[in-house]
Amino acid sequence: MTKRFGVVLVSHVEELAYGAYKLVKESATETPLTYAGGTDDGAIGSSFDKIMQAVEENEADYLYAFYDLGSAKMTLEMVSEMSEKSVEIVDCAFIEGAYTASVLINGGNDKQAIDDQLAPLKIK
Amino acid sequence: MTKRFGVVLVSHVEELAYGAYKLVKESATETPLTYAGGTDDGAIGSSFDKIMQAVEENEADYLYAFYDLGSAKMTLEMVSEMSEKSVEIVDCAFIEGAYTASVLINGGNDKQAIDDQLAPLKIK
Amino acid sequence: MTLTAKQTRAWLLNFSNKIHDNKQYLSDLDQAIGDGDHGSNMSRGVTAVEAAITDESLEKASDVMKKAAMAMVSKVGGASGPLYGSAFLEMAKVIDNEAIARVIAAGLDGIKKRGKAEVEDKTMVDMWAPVVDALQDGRLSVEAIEEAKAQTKPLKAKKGRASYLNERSIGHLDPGAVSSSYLFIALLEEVEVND
Amino acid sequence: MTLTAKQTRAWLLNFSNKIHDNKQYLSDLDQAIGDGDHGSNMSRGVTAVEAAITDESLEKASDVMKKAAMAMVSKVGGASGPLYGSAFLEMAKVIDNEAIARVIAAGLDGIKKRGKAEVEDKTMVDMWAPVVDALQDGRLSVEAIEEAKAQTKPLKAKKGRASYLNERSIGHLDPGAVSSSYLFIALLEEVEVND
Ligand SMILES: Nc1ncnc2c1ncn2[C@@H]1O[C@H](COP(=O)(O)OP(=O)(O)O)[C@@H](O)[C@H]1O
Ligand SMILES: Nc1ncnc2c1ncn2[C@@H]1O[C@H](COP(=O)(O)OP(=O)(O)O)[C@@H](O)[C@H]1O
Ligand SMILES: [Mg+2]
Ligand SMILES: [Mg+2]
Ligand SMILES: [Mg+2]
Ligand SMILES: [Mg+2]
Repeated sequence: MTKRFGVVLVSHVEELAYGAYKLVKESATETPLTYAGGTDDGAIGSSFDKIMQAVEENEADYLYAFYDLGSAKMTLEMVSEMSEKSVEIVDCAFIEGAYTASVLINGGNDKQAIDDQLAPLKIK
Repeated sequence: MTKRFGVVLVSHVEELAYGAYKLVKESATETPLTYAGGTDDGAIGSSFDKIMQAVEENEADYLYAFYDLGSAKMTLEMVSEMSEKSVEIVDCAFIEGAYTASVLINGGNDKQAIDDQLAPLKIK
Repeated sequence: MTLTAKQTRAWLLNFSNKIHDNKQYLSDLDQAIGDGDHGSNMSRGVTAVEAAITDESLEKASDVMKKAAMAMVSKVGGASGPLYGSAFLEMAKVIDNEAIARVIAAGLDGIKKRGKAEVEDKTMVDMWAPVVDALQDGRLSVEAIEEAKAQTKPLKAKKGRASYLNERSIGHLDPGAVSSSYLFIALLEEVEVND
Repeated sequence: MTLTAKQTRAWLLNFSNKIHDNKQYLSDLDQAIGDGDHGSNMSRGVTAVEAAITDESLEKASDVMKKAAMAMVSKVGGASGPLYGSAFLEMAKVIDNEAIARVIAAGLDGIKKRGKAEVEDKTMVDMWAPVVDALQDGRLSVEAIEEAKAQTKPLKAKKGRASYLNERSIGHLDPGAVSSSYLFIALLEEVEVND
């Protein structure tokens, strides 16, 4: 089944992004989930190209995007502006927000239910 | 300089814990910071022994402990009960809370300042 | 009557066998409303319990139960580790001197303190609480245990991974309650509990 | 007067050299109130800018500036990437047809939209805003740039990594404002801006 909603994880660190992916994927096995972490050369930072790839490669066309710290958000915004997809950047706790959205998407919840459960996690 | 306060990062995933460590350490170079992720055999979950080691190996004796999801908290509580150290388990956003506490400790802030800035990040 | 070290060991080894036999089933239950690892978590935990309690030099039931507690805490890897661990630790404190109903009640207290769950939160508590009641009335049976298990199905999960699902957790058995059912069925098989 | 492709290239290459020369200094400034990577971020970014704008077939200033923008966005790795990138993109839209003061003003707008910072938040804005004012008055100078840089020191950071430090950010120059100072000193060295 193709799902309308997906999740993108964006972190300054490769391992953090991948680790978050592993944690979330364990519970949300069917949620379209992609991630990007670190700069192109593996340093701490954000990569426009990696994030763009994570957005484009995600099977869904409406994406909830979670980021660790504010500077990754700005790169994510530029990707969002240049991508054909709908990318909703969510100002929630990175791990907890991504986990929540992914589990709800996995269960086939509608957008209102997803947004309602993300609301208490907004901290940025 | 030996600092009184330190931070422990506890995650269900090894890479997530290490990635969080890398992200935080970049900005908080002098904060005593240790981490534990995954089970003893590297599966997704928490390890009492790894967490205990992270607590004991941390140079500080008053530790702010951050965790990704609730089940890691329970193992962390058992470690806290069995350790000689003061371990304050913080119900904040994992990444954002750990980053905030670590940066403030790095800057030599007192406990009130740390706690004040962590308050808006409590989501669990 | 109180439990002996020998009875406690037999009880826990029987429980361990049941967990191993139902490992995939427990994980399947957890996949539906959690993260799919309850069976592998429990299997890892009870394997450690087996190794820890086989030592015949453990003379008291409390020694066996304390070893089991630490094995579960150290090796399960999921929420059920500290939960069973806390239950076994609290039971270890009273098992040498109290009747079985009080022992299981102490275990239930340990789970409630650790996980902060109440009856009807769709957790292990929903198996332990009815079992404590049945033991206190001298009428624990396989039927009572199966009934308690079935009663978790219509509940909405309020704690743990399953709580993220809200209404969608309704209609599923709670995996921790099911694994706990094996603990009590094993107890019935190894010990005369209703005397 | 408007900038040519040749002038824009010279401006950006001069800026790039200044960044490389001051890479460690920028990182040291960032270590004090951030994460210590502003110099390495900017160096990575301008290295990519050099490669992207060296192409002589880029006939218009807007072509050069757009190439620089995408290089910064793609390669810097820190907040300053999307910030300089947004500034350069907005400047590219007007650089072929507008006077320099309007061009830099467009860049400032791009930074404000991307980072939501205001004057006195201790960010890049605190360098760009005074420069825009000075250009509009036809009196941009090295002294004005150095003065704007010094003015960031007593500010408390309200945006970015430095904002986590609250009062402890006071007494430090903002690294992004310093790197921006090189952009405008380079501009003065390459272009007659006050005509
Ligand atoms: N707060 C709690 N109180 C009591 N029991 C709980 C609580 N949280 C989880 N459980 C029990 O733990 C079981 C899940 O165990 P397990 O799969 O090992 O944990 P995890 O969620 O870490 O993967 C649940 O089915 C439930 O019975
Ligand atoms: N919201 C913002 N608006 C404007 N400038 C900002 C903002 N956030 C950060 N900056 C600028 O970026 C600089 C830091 O850049 P850099 O070190 O590359 O970013 P990072 O914080 O990702 O490591 C700061 O010194 C500041 O000038
Ligand atoms: Mg589980
Ligand atoms: Mg688990
Ligand atoms: Mg920086
Ligand atoms: Mg950085």
